[in-house]
Amino acid sequence: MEMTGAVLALIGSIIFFLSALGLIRMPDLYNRIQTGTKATTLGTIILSIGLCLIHPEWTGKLVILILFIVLTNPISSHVVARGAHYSGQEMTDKTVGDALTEEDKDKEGTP
Amino acid sequence: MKMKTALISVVLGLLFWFGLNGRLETGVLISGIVVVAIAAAFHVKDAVFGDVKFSPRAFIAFIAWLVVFVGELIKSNIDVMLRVISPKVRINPAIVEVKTKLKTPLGRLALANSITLTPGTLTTDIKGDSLFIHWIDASSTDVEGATKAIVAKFEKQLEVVFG
Amino acid sequence: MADQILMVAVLISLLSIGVILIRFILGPSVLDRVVAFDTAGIIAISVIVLLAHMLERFIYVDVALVYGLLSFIGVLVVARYHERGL
Amino acid sequence: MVKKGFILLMIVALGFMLWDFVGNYSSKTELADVSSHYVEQGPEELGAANVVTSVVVTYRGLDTLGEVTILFAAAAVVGLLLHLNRNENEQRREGSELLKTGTALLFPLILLFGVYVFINGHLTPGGGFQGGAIIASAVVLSVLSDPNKKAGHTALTVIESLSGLTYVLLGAAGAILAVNGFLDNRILPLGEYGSLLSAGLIPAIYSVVGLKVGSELSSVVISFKGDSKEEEV
Repeated sequence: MEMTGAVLALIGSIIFFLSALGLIRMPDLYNRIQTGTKATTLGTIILSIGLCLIHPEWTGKLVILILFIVLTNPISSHVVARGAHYSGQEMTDKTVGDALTEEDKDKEGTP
Repeated sequence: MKMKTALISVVLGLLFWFGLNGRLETGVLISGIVVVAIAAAFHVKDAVFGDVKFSPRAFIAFIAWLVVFVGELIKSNIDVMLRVISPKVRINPAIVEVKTKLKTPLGRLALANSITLTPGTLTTDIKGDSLFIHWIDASSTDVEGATKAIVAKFEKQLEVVFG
Repeated sequence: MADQILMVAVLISLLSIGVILIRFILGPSVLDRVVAFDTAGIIAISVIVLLAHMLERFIYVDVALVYGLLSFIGVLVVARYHERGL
Repeated sequence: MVKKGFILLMIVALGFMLWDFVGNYSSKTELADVSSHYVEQGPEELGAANVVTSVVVTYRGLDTLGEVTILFAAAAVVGLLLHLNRNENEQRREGSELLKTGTALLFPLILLFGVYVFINGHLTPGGGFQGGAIIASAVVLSVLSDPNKKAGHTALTVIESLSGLTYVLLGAAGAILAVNGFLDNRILPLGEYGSLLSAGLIPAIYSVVGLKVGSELSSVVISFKGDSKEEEV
Protein backbone atom coordinates (compact mmCIF):
# COMPACT_ATOMS: atom_id res chain seq x y z
CA MET A 1 0.00 0.00 0.00
CA GLU A 2 2.73 2.44 0.96
CA MET A 3 4.70 1.59 -2.17
CA THR A 4 1.69 2.29 -4.40
CA GLY A 5 1.13 5.61 -2.67
CA ALA A 6 4.77 6.61 -3.03
CA VAL A 7 4.78 5.73 -6.72
CA LEU A 8 1.61 7.76 -7.26
CA ALA A 9 3.25 10.72 -5.50
CA LEU A 10 6.26 10.33 -7.79
CA ILE A 11 4.00 10.33 -10.87
CA GLY A 12 2.34 13.49 -9.57
CA SER A 13 5.66 15.25 -9.15
CA ILE A 14 6.74 14.24 -12.66
CA ILE A 15 3.54 15.82 -13.99
CA PHE A 16 4.48 18.97 -12.07
CA PHE A 17 7.81 19.00 -13.83
CA LEU A 18 5.97 18.82 -17.18
CA SER A 19 3.96 21.90 -16.27
CA ALA A 20 7.18 23.72 -15.38
CA LEU A 21 8.70 22.79 -18.74
CA GLY A 22 5.51 23.93 -20.47
CA LEU A 23 5.72 27.31 -18.78
CA ILE A 24 9.23 27.73 -20.14
CA ARG A 25 8.67 26.44 -23.68
CA MET A 26 5.29 27.82 -24.74
CA PRO A 27 5.49 31.01 -26.80
CA ASP A 28 2.71 33.17 -25.34
CA LEU A 29 0.75 33.70 -22.13
CA TYR A 30 -2.42 31.84 -23.13
CA ASN A 31 -0.54 28.67 -24.07
CA ARG A 32 1.41 28.88 -20.82
CA ILE A 33 -1.79 29.10 -18.81
CA GLN A 34 -3.05 26.01 -20.62
CA THR A 35 -0.12 23.77 -19.77
CA GLY A 36 0.16 25.18 -16.24
CA THR A 37 -3.46 24.60 -15.26
CA LYS A 38 -4.00 21.11 -16.62
CA ALA A 39 -0.77 19.61 -15.41
CA THR A 40 -0.90 21.02 -11.87
CA THR A 41 -4.52 19.95 -11.42
CA LEU A 42 -3.92 16.32 -12.35
CA GLY A 43 -0.60 16.32 -10.52
CA THR A 44 -2.20 17.46 -7.26
CA ILE A 45 -5.01 14.93 -7.62
CA ILE A 46 -2.63 11.99 -8.18
CA LEU A 47 -0.24 13.05 -5.43
CA SER A 48 -3.08 13.48 -2.93
CA ILE A 49 -4.53 10.08 -3.80
CA GLY A 50 -1.09 8.63 -3.21
CA LEU A 51 -0.93 10.19 0.25
CA CYS A 52 -4.48 8.98 0.99
CA LEU A 53 -3.18 5.45 0.40
CA ILE A 54 -0.26 6.01 2.80
CA HIS A 55 -2.33 7.73 5.51
CA PRO A 56 -5.98 6.58 5.25
CA GLU A 57 -6.88 8.80 8.23
CA TRP A 58 -5.99 11.92 6.25
CA THR A 59 -8.54 11.16 3.51
CA GLY A 60 -11.15 13.73 4.58
CA LYS A 61 -8.88 16.72 4.43
CA LEU A 62 -7.09 15.58 1.28
CA VAL A 63 -10.43 15.12 -0.52
CA ILE A 64 -11.32 18.70 0.48
CA LEU A 65 -7.95 19.81 -0.90
CA ILE A 66 -8.58 17.99 -4.21
CA LEU A 67 -12.08 19.47 -4.59
CA PHE A 68 -10.75 22.92 -3.78
CA ILE A 69 -8.02 22.66 -6.42
CA VAL A 70 -10.38 21.26 -9.08
CA LEU A 71 -12.82 24.11 -8.46
CA THR A 72 -10.46 27.06 -8.07
CA ASN A 73 -7.65 26.28 -10.50
CA PRO A 74 -9.77 26.58 -13.69
CA ILE A 75 -11.48 29.69 -12.29
CA SER A 76 -8.20 31.43 -11.59
CA SER A 77 -6.78 30.60 -15.01
CA HIS A 78 -10.01 31.82 -16.62
CA VAL A 79 -9.75 35.12 -14.73
CA VAL A 80 -6.07 35.51 -15.64
CA ALA A 81 -6.80 34.79 -19.32
CA ARG A 82 -9.67 37.27 -19.31
CA GLY A 83 -7.50 39.88 -17.62
CA ALA A 84 -4.78 39.25 -20.20
CA HIS A 85 -7.24 39.73 -23.03
CA TYR A 86 -8.73 42.97 -21.73
CA SER A 87 -5.36 44.42 -20.81
CA GLY A 88 -4.28 43.91 -24.41
CA GLN A 89 -1.84 41.02 -24.00
CA GLU A 90 -0.54 40.03 -27.42
CA MET A 91 -0.94 36.53 -28.77
CA THR A 92 1.81 34.65 -30.58
CA ASP A 93 2.32 35.12 -34.32
CA LYS A 94 1.09 31.62 -35.04
CA THR A 95 -2.44 32.51 -33.92
CA VAL A 96 -5.00 31.79 -36.63
CA GLY A 97 -8.09 33.59 -35.31
CA ASP A 98 -9.46 35.69 -32.47
CA ALA A 99 -13.24 35.64 -32.15
CA LEU A 100 -13.28 37.58 -28.87
CA THR A 101 -11.58 40.69 -30.29
CA GLU A 102 -13.93 40.62 -33.28
CA GLU A 103 -16.90 40.34 -30.93
CA ASP A 104 -15.71 43.36 -28.90
CA LYS A 105 -15.21 45.37 -32.12
CA ASP A 106 -18.75 44.50 -33.27
CA LYS A 107 -20.14 45.77 -29.97
CA GLU A 108 -18.31 49.06 -30.31
CA GLY A 109 -19.38 49.47 -33.95
CA THR A 110 -23.11 49.05 -33.30
CA PRO A 111 -23.95 50.72 -30.01
CA MET B 1 -36.13 26.04 -4.74
CA LYS B 2 -34.97 27.59 -1.48
CA MET B 3 -35.58 24.29 0.29
CA LYS B 4 -33.45 22.48 -2.26
CA THR B 5 -30.56 24.92 -1.88
CA ALA B 6 -30.77 24.71 1.91
CA LEU B 7 -30.82 20.90 1.85
CA ILE B 8 -27.82 20.53 -0.46
CA SER B 9 -25.93 23.29 1.35
CA VAL B 10 -26.46 21.68 4.76
CA VAL B 11 -25.36 18.24 3.55
CA LEU B 12 -22.32 19.72 1.79
CA GLY B 13 -21.45 21.89 4.79
CA LEU B 14 -21.68 19.01 7.26
CA LEU B 15 -19.50 16.81 5.05
CA PHE B 16 -17.01 19.67 4.79
CA TRP B 17 -17.06 20.27 8.55
CA PHE B 18 -16.50 16.63 9.48
CA GLY B 19 -13.89 16.26 6.78
CA LEU B 20 -11.97 19.18 8.28
CA ASN B 21 -12.32 18.09 11.89
CA GLY B 22 -11.70 14.47 11.10
CA ARG B 23 -13.51 13.07 14.13
CA LEU B 24 -17.03 12.59 15.42
CA GLU B 25 -17.71 13.97 18.87
CA THR B 26 -20.36 16.10 20.57
CA GLY B 27 -18.44 19.36 20.44
CA VAL B 28 -17.78 19.02 16.72
CA LEU B 29 -21.44 18.19 16.07
CA ILE B 30 -22.86 21.09 18.11
CA SER B 31 -20.52 23.73 16.68
CA GLY B 32 -21.00 22.21 13.22
CA ILE B 33 -24.78 22.61 13.30
CA VAL B 34 -24.49 26.31 14.21
CA VAL B 35 -21.78 27.09 11.66
CA VAL B 36 -23.37 25.10 8.83
CA ALA B 37 -26.68 26.89 9.42
CA ILE B 38 -24.97 30.26 8.95
CA ALA B 39 -23.15 29.04 5.84
CA ALA B 40 -26.42 27.65 4.41
CA ALA B 41 -28.03 31.06 4.92
CA PHE B 42 -25.44 32.58 2.56
CA HIS B 43 -26.01 29.82 -0.01
CA VAL B 44 -29.77 30.31 0.17
CA LYS B 45 -29.42 34.06 -0.34
CA ASP B 46 -27.72 33.46 -3.69
CA ALA B 47 -29.86 30.35 -4.47
CA VAL B 48 -26.73 28.55 -5.64
CA PHE B 49 -28.10 25.04 -5.89
CA GLY B 50 -31.66 26.03 -6.89
CA ASP B 51 -31.66 24.24 -10.23
CA VAL B 52 -29.92 20.99 -9.40
CA LYS B 53 -32.13 18.05 -10.36
CA PHE B 54 -32.82 15.17 -7.99
CA SER B 55 -33.59 11.98 -9.89
CA PRO B 56 -31.95 8.65 -10.63
CA ARG B 57 -31.44 9.86 -14.18
CA ALA B 58 -29.60 12.97 -12.99
CA PHE B 59 -27.43 10.84 -10.72
CA ILE B 60 -26.45 8.55 -13.59
CA ALA B 61 -25.72 11.58 -15.75
CA PHE B 62 -23.55 13.04 -13.00
CA ILE B 63 -21.53 9.84 -12.76
CA ALA B 64 -21.23 9.75 -16.55
CA TRP B 65 -19.98 13.35 -16.55
CA LEU B 66 -17.45 12.49 -13.85
CA VAL B 67 -16.14 9.55 -15.90
CA VAL B 68 -15.87 11.66 -19.07
CA PHE B 69 -14.23 14.47 -17.08
CA VAL B 70 -11.54 12.29 -15.50
CA GLY B 71 -10.85 10.63 -18.86
CA GLU B 72 -10.48 14.00 -20.57
CA LEU B 73 -8.24 15.29 -17.79
CA ILE B 74 -5.85 12.38 -18.21
CA LYS B 75 -6.01 12.71 -22.00
CA SER B 76 -5.22 16.42 -21.75
CA ASN B 77 -2.16 15.74 -19.62
CA ILE B 78 -0.85 13.24 -22.16
CA ASP B 79 -1.50 15.91 -24.79
CA VAL B 80 0.43 18.49 -22.75
CA MET B 81 3.26 16.01 -22.25
CA LEU B 82 3.56 15.30 -25.98
CA ARG B 83 3.54 19.01 -26.77
CA VAL B 84 6.12 19.86 -24.13
CA ILE B 85 8.67 17.17 -24.87
CA SER B 86 8.45 17.29 -28.66
CA PRO B 87 11.54 19.10 -29.96
CA LYS B 88 9.54 21.60 -32.01
CA VAL B 89 6.59 23.42 -30.46
CA ARG B 90 3.59 22.40 -32.58
CA ILE B 91 0.79 24.83 -31.96
CA ASN B 92 -1.97 26.38 -34.02
CA PRO B 93 -3.79 28.56 -31.52
CA ALA B 94 -6.95 30.62 -31.89
CA ILE B 95 -9.74 32.05 -29.80
CA VAL B 96 -12.99 30.54 -31.05
CA GLU B 97 -16.60 31.18 -30.14
CA VAL B 98 -18.87 28.32 -29.06
CA LYS B 99 -22.52 28.26 -28.03
CA THR B 100 -23.95 26.54 -25.00
CA LYS B 101 -27.51 25.47 -24.27
CA LEU B 102 -27.03 25.48 -20.50
CA LYS B 103 -28.97 28.19 -18.68
CA THR B 104 -28.13 27.81 -14.97
CA PRO B 105 -25.03 29.44 -13.45
CA LEU B 106 -23.78 26.29 -11.75
CA GLY B 107 -24.12 24.24 -14.94
CA ARG B 108 -22.19 26.85 -16.91
CA LEU B 109 -19.48 26.97 -14.25
CA ALA B 110 -19.14 23.18 -14.43
CA LEU B 111 -19.04 23.34 -18.24
CA ALA B 112 -16.41 26.08 -18.30
CA ASN B 113 -14.22 24.32 -15.75
CA SER B 114 -14.52 21.06 -17.69
CA ILE B 115 -13.53 22.84 -20.88
CA THR B 116 -10.50 24.42 -19.21
CA LEU B 117 -9.30 21.02 -18.06
CA THR B 118 -9.78 19.20 -21.39
CA PRO B 119 -7.04 18.83 -24.03
CA GLY B 120 -5.88 22.12 -25.45
CA THR B 121 -8.81 24.39 -24.51
CA LEU B 122 -9.09 27.29 -22.08
CA THR B 123 -12.22 29.30 -21.30
CA THR B 124 -11.25 32.94 -21.81
CA ASP B 125 -14.56 34.74 -21.52
CA ILE B 126 -18.28 34.12 -21.30
CA LYS B 127 -20.93 36.46 -22.67
CA GLY B 128 -24.54 35.36 -22.64
CA ASP B 129 -24.71 32.01 -24.44
CA SER B 130 -21.28 32.36 -26.03
CA LEU B 131 -18.12 30.99 -24.52
CA PHE B 132 -14.85 32.22 -25.96
CA ILE B 133 -12.29 29.46 -25.93
CA HIS B 134 -8.56 29.69 -26.48
CA TRP B 135 -7.84 26.55 -28.47
CA ILE B 136 -4.25 25.43 -28.72
CA ASP B 137 -4.81 23.43 -31.89
CA ALA B 138 -7.77 24.99 -33.66
CA SER B 139 -9.14 22.61 -36.28
CA SER B 140 -12.17 24.75 -37.15
CA THR B 141 -12.74 28.40 -36.32
CA ASP B 142 -16.48 28.58 -37.14
CA VAL B 143 -19.02 28.41 -34.33
CA GLU B 144 -20.74 25.11 -35.22
CA GLY B 145 -17.60 23.11 -35.76
CA ALA B 146 -15.95 24.36 -32.60
CA THR B 147 -19.10 23.78 -30.55
CA LYS B 148 -19.29 20.20 -31.76
CA ALA B 149 -15.63 19.55 -30.99
CA ILE B 150 -15.42 21.21 -27.57
CA VAL B 151 -18.79 21.51 -25.86
CA ALA B 152 -20.82 18.54 -27.03
CA LYS B 153 -19.10 15.85 -24.97
CA PHE B 154 -20.02 17.48 -21.64
CA GLU B 155 -23.23 19.30 -22.42
CA LYS B 156 -25.47 16.24 -22.68
CA GLN B 157 -24.81 15.08 -19.12
CA LEU B 158 -24.64 18.52 -17.56
CA GLU B 159 -27.98 19.43 -19.11
CA VAL B 160 -29.62 16.53 -17.27
CA VAL B 161 -28.00 17.39 -13.92
CA PHE B 162 -28.13 21.19 -13.87
CA GLY B 163 -30.69 22.05 -16.59
CA MET C 1 11.93 2.21 0.14
CA ALA C 2 8.68 4.16 0.02
CA ASP C 3 10.33 7.00 1.91
CA GLN C 4 13.16 7.24 -0.61
CA ILE C 5 10.65 7.43 -3.47
CA LEU C 6 8.78 10.20 -1.64
CA MET C 7 12.06 12.02 -1.14
CA VAL C 8 12.66 11.88 -4.90
CA ALA C 9 9.13 13.20 -5.43
CA VAL C 10 9.86 16.17 -3.15
CA LEU C 11 13.10 16.87 -4.99
CA ILE C 12 11.41 16.77 -8.41
CA SER C 13 8.67 19.12 -7.17
CA LEU C 14 11.25 21.55 -5.79
CA LEU C 15 13.14 21.35 -9.09
CA SER C 16 9.92 22.22 -10.93
CA ILE C 17 9.46 25.27 -8.69
CA GLY C 18 13.04 26.23 -9.55
CA VAL C 19 12.35 25.92 -13.28
CA ILE C 20 9.19 27.99 -12.88
CA LEU C 21 11.26 30.68 -11.18
CA ILE C 22 13.07 31.13 -14.50
CA ARG C 23 9.76 32.06 -16.11
CA PHE C 24 9.05 34.28 -13.11
CA ILE C 25 12.27 36.19 -13.71
CA LEU C 26 11.98 36.30 -17.51
CA GLY C 27 8.43 37.63 -17.51
CA PRO C 28 8.00 39.43 -19.87
CA SER C 29 4.64 40.79 -18.69
CA VAL C 30 3.18 40.97 -15.18
CA LEU C 31 0.56 38.35 -16.03
CA ASP C 32 3.26 35.91 -17.14
CA ARG C 33 4.71 36.24 -13.67
CA VAL C 34 1.28 35.77 -12.14
CA VAL C 35 0.82 32.52 -14.05
CA ALA C 36 4.24 31.36 -12.90
CA PHE C 37 3.34 32.26 -9.32
CA ASP C 38 0.04 30.43 -9.55
CA THR C 39 1.65 27.25 -10.87
CA ALA C 40 4.47 27.38 -8.33
CA GLY C 41 1.89 27.93 -5.57
CA ILE C 42 -0.05 24.79 -6.42
CA ILE C 43 3.16 22.77 -6.54
CA ALA C 44 4.08 24.26 -3.16
CA ILE C 45 0.77 22.99 -1.75
CA SER C 46 1.76 19.47 -2.73
CA VAL C 47 5.22 19.94 -1.26
CA ILE C 48 3.62 20.99 2.03
CA VAL C 49 1.45 17.86 1.99
CA LEU C 50 4.52 15.72 1.37
CA LEU C 51 6.32 17.51 4.21
CA ALA C 52 3.36 16.74 6.47
CA HIS C 53 3.94 13.08 5.73
CA MET C 54 7.69 13.24 6.30
CA LEU C 55 7.49 15.13 9.58
CA GLU C 56 4.42 13.10 10.66
CA ARG C 57 2.45 16.28 11.32
CA PHE C 58 -1.15 15.93 10.16
CA ILE C 59 -1.69 19.60 11.03
CA TYR C 60 0.45 20.76 8.09
CA VAL C 61 -2.34 19.72 5.72
CA ASP C 62 -4.30 22.67 7.17
CA VAL C 63 -1.38 24.88 6.24
CA ALA C 64 -1.61 23.55 2.68
CA LEU C 65 -5.32 24.43 2.52
CA VAL C 66 -4.72 27.96 3.82
CA TYR C 67 -1.86 28.43 1.37
CA GLY C 68 -4.04 27.27 -1.51
CA LEU C 69 -6.76 29.71 -0.52
CA LEU C 70 -4.37 32.63 -0.23
CA SER C 71 -2.56 31.92 -3.50
CA PHE C 72 -5.94 31.64 -5.31
CA ILE C 73 -7.08 35.00 -3.96
CA GLY C 74 -3.69 36.62 -4.61
CA VAL C 75 -3.77 35.58 -8.27
CA LEU C 76 -7.33 36.87 -8.63
CA VAL C 77 -6.36 40.24 -7.13
CA VAL C 78 -3.59 40.87 -9.66
CA ALA C 79 -5.58 39.60 -12.63
CA ARG C 80 -8.67 41.63 -11.77
CA TYR C 81 -6.56 44.72 -11.18
CA HIS C 82 -5.10 44.27 -14.64
CA GLU C 83 -8.45 44.22 -16.41
CA ARG C 84 -9.47 47.43 -14.57
CA GLY C 85 -11.91 45.55 -12.37
CA LEU C 86 -10.81 46.90 -9.04
CA MET D 1 24.16 63.16 -2.71
CA VAL D 2 23.80 64.26 0.90
CA LYS D 3 20.89 61.86 1.29
CA LYS D 4 22.91 58.94 -0.07
CA GLY D 5 25.83 59.77 2.18
CA PHE D 6 23.48 59.89 5.14
CA ILE D 7 22.01 56.49 4.26
CA LEU D 8 25.52 55.06 3.95
CA LEU D 9 26.39 56.48 7.37
CA MET D 10 23.25 54.93 8.88
CA ILE D 11 24.09 51.53 7.40
CA VAL D 12 27.64 51.69 8.74
CA ALA D 13 26.35 52.68 12.19
CA LEU D 14 23.83 49.84 12.17
CA GLY D 15 26.55 47.41 11.10
CA PHE D 16 28.71 48.64 13.98
CA MET D 17 25.84 48.06 16.42
CA LEU D 18 25.19 44.55 15.14
CA TRP D 19 28.87 43.61 14.81
CA ASP D 20 28.79 41.99 18.20
CA PHE D 21 26.42 39.29 16.99
CA VAL D 22 28.73 38.13 14.24
CA GLY D 23 30.70 35.17 15.47
CA ASN D 24 29.82 35.13 19.13
CA TYR D 25 26.07 34.68 18.93
CA SER D 26 24.69 31.59 20.62
CA SER D 27 21.01 30.76 20.85
CA LYS D 28 19.47 29.94 24.19
CA THR D 29 19.06 26.25 24.81
CA GLU D 30 17.08 26.40 28.04
CA LEU D 31 13.81 28.10 28.79
CA ALA D 32 13.67 31.00 31.20
CA ASP D 33 11.62 30.73 34.41
CA VAL D 34 8.27 32.02 33.14
CA SER D 35 8.45 30.17 29.82
CA SER D 36 9.28 26.87 31.44
CA HIS D 37 6.30 27.32 33.73
CA TYR D 38 4.06 27.94 30.71
CA VAL D 39 5.42 24.95 28.80
CA GLU D 40 5.40 22.49 31.68
CA GLN D 41 2.36 23.53 33.66
CA GLY D 42 0.24 25.03 30.85
CA PRO D 43 -1.33 21.86 29.44
CA GLU D 44 -2.13 20.59 32.94
CA GLU D 45 -3.48 23.84 34.30
CA LEU D 46 -5.55 24.95 31.33
CA GLY D 47 -6.04 21.77 29.29
CA ALA D 48 -4.97 23.31 25.95
CA ALA D 49 -2.70 21.34 23.63
CA ASN D 50 -1.39 24.49 21.95
CA VAL D 51 0.92 26.33 24.33
CA VAL D 52 0.87 29.53 22.28
CA THR D 53 -2.90 29.62 22.60
CA SER D 54 -2.81 29.16 26.34
CA VAL D 55 -0.36 32.07 26.61
CA VAL D 56 -2.22 34.37 24.21
CA VAL D 57 -5.70 33.74 25.51
CA THR D 58 -5.23 33.14 29.23
CA TYR D 59 -1.88 34.01 30.77
CA ARG D 60 -1.57 37.14 28.64
CA GLY D 61 -5.25 37.64 27.85
CA LEU D 62 -5.19 41.33 28.70
CA ASP D 63 -2.53 41.91 26.04
CA THR D 64 -4.77 40.26 23.46
CA LEU D 65 -7.50 42.70 24.39
CA GLY D 66 -5.02 45.50 23.70
CA GLU D 67 -4.06 43.98 20.33
CA VAL D 68 -7.67 43.68 19.23
CA THR D 69 -8.20 47.30 20.27
CA ILE D 70 -5.21 48.40 18.18
CA LEU D 71 -6.68 46.54 15.21
CA PHE D 72 -10.00 48.28 15.81
CA ALA D 73 -8.31 51.69 15.88
CA ALA D 74 -6.43 50.86 12.67
CA ALA D 75 -9.66 49.80 10.92
CA ALA D 76 -11.43 52.97 12.05
CA VAL D 77 -8.59 55.21 10.87
CA VAL D 78 -8.37 53.46 7.50
CA GLY D 79 -12.09 54.00 7.04
CA LEU D 80 -11.76 57.67 8.01
CA LEU D 81 -8.77 58.39 5.76
CA LEU D 82 -10.24 56.64 2.74
CA HIS D 83 -13.48 58.46 3.29
CA LEU D 84 -11.77 61.81 2.78
CA ASN D 85 -10.43 61.35 -0.74
CA ARG D 86 -12.58 59.17 -2.88
CA ASN D 87 -13.39 59.40 -6.54
CA GLU D 88 -16.90 58.22 -7.13
CA ASN D 89 -17.14 58.08 -10.89
CA GLU D 90 -14.57 55.40 -11.57
CA GLN D 91 -15.83 52.77 -13.95
CA ARG D 92 -15.06 49.21 -12.91
CA ARG D 93 -15.30 46.19 -15.17
CA GLU D 94 -17.59 43.56 -13.68
CA GLY D 95 -16.22 40.17 -12.78
CA SER D 96 -17.11 37.39 -15.19
CA GLU D 97 -20.18 35.27 -14.59
CA LEU D 98 -18.06 32.23 -13.79
CA LEU D 99 -16.18 34.06 -11.04
CA LYS D 100 -19.47 35.24 -9.53
CA THR D 101 -20.90 31.71 -9.49
CA GLY D 102 -17.67 30.35 -8.03
CA THR D 103 -17.73 33.00 -5.32
CA ALA D 104 -21.35 32.28 -4.40
CA LEU D 105 -20.37 28.62 -4.07
CA LEU D 106 -17.10 29.16 -2.19
CA PHE D 107 -17.88 32.09 0.12
CA PRO D 108 -19.81 30.12 2.80
CA LEU D 109 -17.30 27.28 2.65
CA ILE D 110 -14.40 29.68 3.30
CA LEU D 111 -16.35 31.08 6.26
CA LEU D 112 -16.72 27.49 7.53
CA PHE D 113 -12.99 27.01 7.18
CA GLY D 114 -12.25 30.22 9.08
CA VAL D 115 -14.52 29.12 11.91
CA TYR D 116 -12.78 25.74 11.96
CA VAL D 117 -9.41 27.46 12.31
CA PHE D 118 -10.40 29.63 15.25
CA ILE D 119 -12.57 27.14 17.09
CA ASN D 120 -9.73 24.60 17.09
CA GLY D 121 -7.23 27.20 18.33
CA HIS D 122 -6.42 25.28 21.50
CA LEU D 123 -5.56 22.09 19.59
CA THR D 124 -3.99 23.16 16.30
CA PRO D 125 -1.65 26.01 15.31
CA GLY D 126 -4.64 28.16 14.43
CA GLY D 127 -6.40 30.77 16.48
CA GLY D 128 -8.56 33.85 16.52
CA PHE D 129 -6.31 36.08 14.48
CA GLN D 130 -5.63 33.49 11.78
CA GLY D 131 -9.28 32.47 11.52
CA GLY D 132 -10.33 36.10 11.35
CA ALA D 133 -7.89 36.69 8.50
CA ILE D 134 -9.38 33.72 6.59
CA ILE D 135 -12.89 35.13 7.06
CA ALA D 136 -11.64 38.47 5.73
CA SER D 137 -10.17 36.68 2.72
CA ALA D 138 -13.68 35.42 1.93
CA VAL D 139 -14.81 39.05 1.91
CA VAL D 140 -11.87 39.90 -0.39
CA LEU D 141 -13.09 37.18 -2.76
CA SER D 142 -16.61 38.60 -2.86
CA VAL D 143 -15.27 42.12 -3.46
CA LEU D 144 -13.12 40.78 -6.30
CA SER D 145 -16.02 39.03 -7.99
CA ASP D 146 -18.30 42.07 -7.89
CA PRO D 147 -16.80 45.40 -6.79
CA ASN D 148 -20.09 47.21 -7.31
CA LYS D 149 -22.09 45.10 -4.87
CA LYS D 150 -23.34 46.91 -1.79
CA ALA D 151 -21.58 45.75 1.33
CA GLY D 152 -23.12 45.08 4.74
CA HIS D 153 -21.12 47.66 6.64
CA THR D 154 -23.71 47.97 9.39
CA ALA D 155 -23.86 44.25 10.05
CA LEU D 156 -20.06 44.12 10.30
CA THR D 157 -20.01 46.94 12.84
CA VAL D 158 -22.68 45.20 14.92
CA ILE D 159 -20.78 41.88 14.91
CA GLU D 160 -17.56 43.69 15.74
CA SER D 161 -18.94 45.57 18.76
CA LEU D 162 -20.93 42.60 20.07
CA SER D 163 -17.91 40.31 19.98
CA GLY D 164 -15.74 42.95 21.63
CA LEU D 165 -18.30 43.29 24.42
CA THR D 166 -18.52 39.52 24.85
CA TYR D 167 -14.74 39.31 25.09
CA VAL D 168 -14.63 41.78 27.97
CA LEU D 169 -17.58 40.10 29.69
CA LEU D 170 -15.95 36.67 29.45
CA GLY D 171 -12.75 38.13 30.87
CA ALA D 172 -14.61 39.73 33.75
CA ALA D 173 -16.44 36.46 34.42
CA GLY D 174 -13.05 34.77 34.66
CA ALA D 175 -11.87 37.42 37.11
CA ILE D 176 -14.93 37.05 39.33
CA LEU D 177 -15.62 33.32 39.27
CA ALA D 178 -12.17 31.76 39.06
CA VAL D 179 -8.94 32.33 40.90
CA ASN D 180 -6.41 33.81 38.53
CA GLY D 181 -8.00 37.04 37.43
CA PHE D 182 -8.93 38.44 34.01
CA LEU D 183 -9.71 35.82 31.34
CA ASP D 184 -9.19 32.76 33.50
CA ASN D 185 -10.57 29.90 31.44
CA ARG D 186 -11.40 27.56 34.29
CA ILE D 187 -14.97 28.67 34.92
CA LEU D 188 -15.95 25.82 32.61
CA PRO D 189 -14.67 22.29 33.19
CA LEU D 190 -11.39 21.57 31.39
CA GLY D 191 -12.82 18.50 29.71
CA GLU D 192 -10.92 15.71 28.02
CA TYR D 193 -7.46 16.79 26.79
CA GLY D 194 -7.40 16.92 23.01
CA SER D 195 -11.12 17.09 22.23
CA LEU D 196 -12.90 20.10 20.80
CA LEU D 197 -14.90 20.99 23.92
CA SER D 198 -11.96 21.14 26.27
CA ALA D 199 -9.64 23.71 27.83
CA GLY D 200 -12.54 25.44 29.55
CA LEU D 201 -13.41 28.77 28.04
CA ILE D 202 -10.63 28.95 25.44
CA PRO D 203 -12.73 27.91 22.39
CA ALA D 204 -15.37 30.50 23.30
CA ILE D 205 -12.78 33.23 23.82
CA TYR D 206 -11.04 32.43 20.56
CA SER D 207 -14.34 32.36 18.67
CA VAL D 208 -15.06 35.86 19.92
CA VAL D 209 -11.57 37.06 19.02
CA GLY D 210 -11.91 35.44 15.57
CA LEU D 211 -15.25 37.13 14.89
CA LYS D 212 -13.88 40.49 16.00
CA VAL D 213 -10.71 40.25 13.93
CA GLY D 214 -12.65 38.93 10.92
CA SER D 215 -15.18 41.74 10.97
CA GLU D 216 -12.51 44.40 11.51
CA LEU D 217 -10.33 43.22 8.63
CA SER D 218 -13.42 42.85 6.43
CA SER D 219 -14.44 46.43 7.11
CA VAL D 220 -10.91 47.55 6.22
CA VAL D 221 -11.26 45.70 2.89
CA ILE D 222 -14.67 47.24 2.25
CA SER D 223 -13.35 50.69 3.11
CA PHE D 224 -10.61 50.26 0.53
CA LYS D 225 -13.24 49.25 -2.01
CA GLY D 226 -14.73 52.65 -1.51
CA ASP D 227 -18.45 52.94 -2.22
CA SER D 228 -20.22 52.38 1.08
CA LYS D 229 -21.53 55.90 0.90
CA GLU D 230 -25.22 55.28 1.47
CA GLU D 231 -24.84 53.78 4.92
CA GLU D 232 -22.76 55.94 7.18
CA VAL D 233 -22.74 54.49 10.66
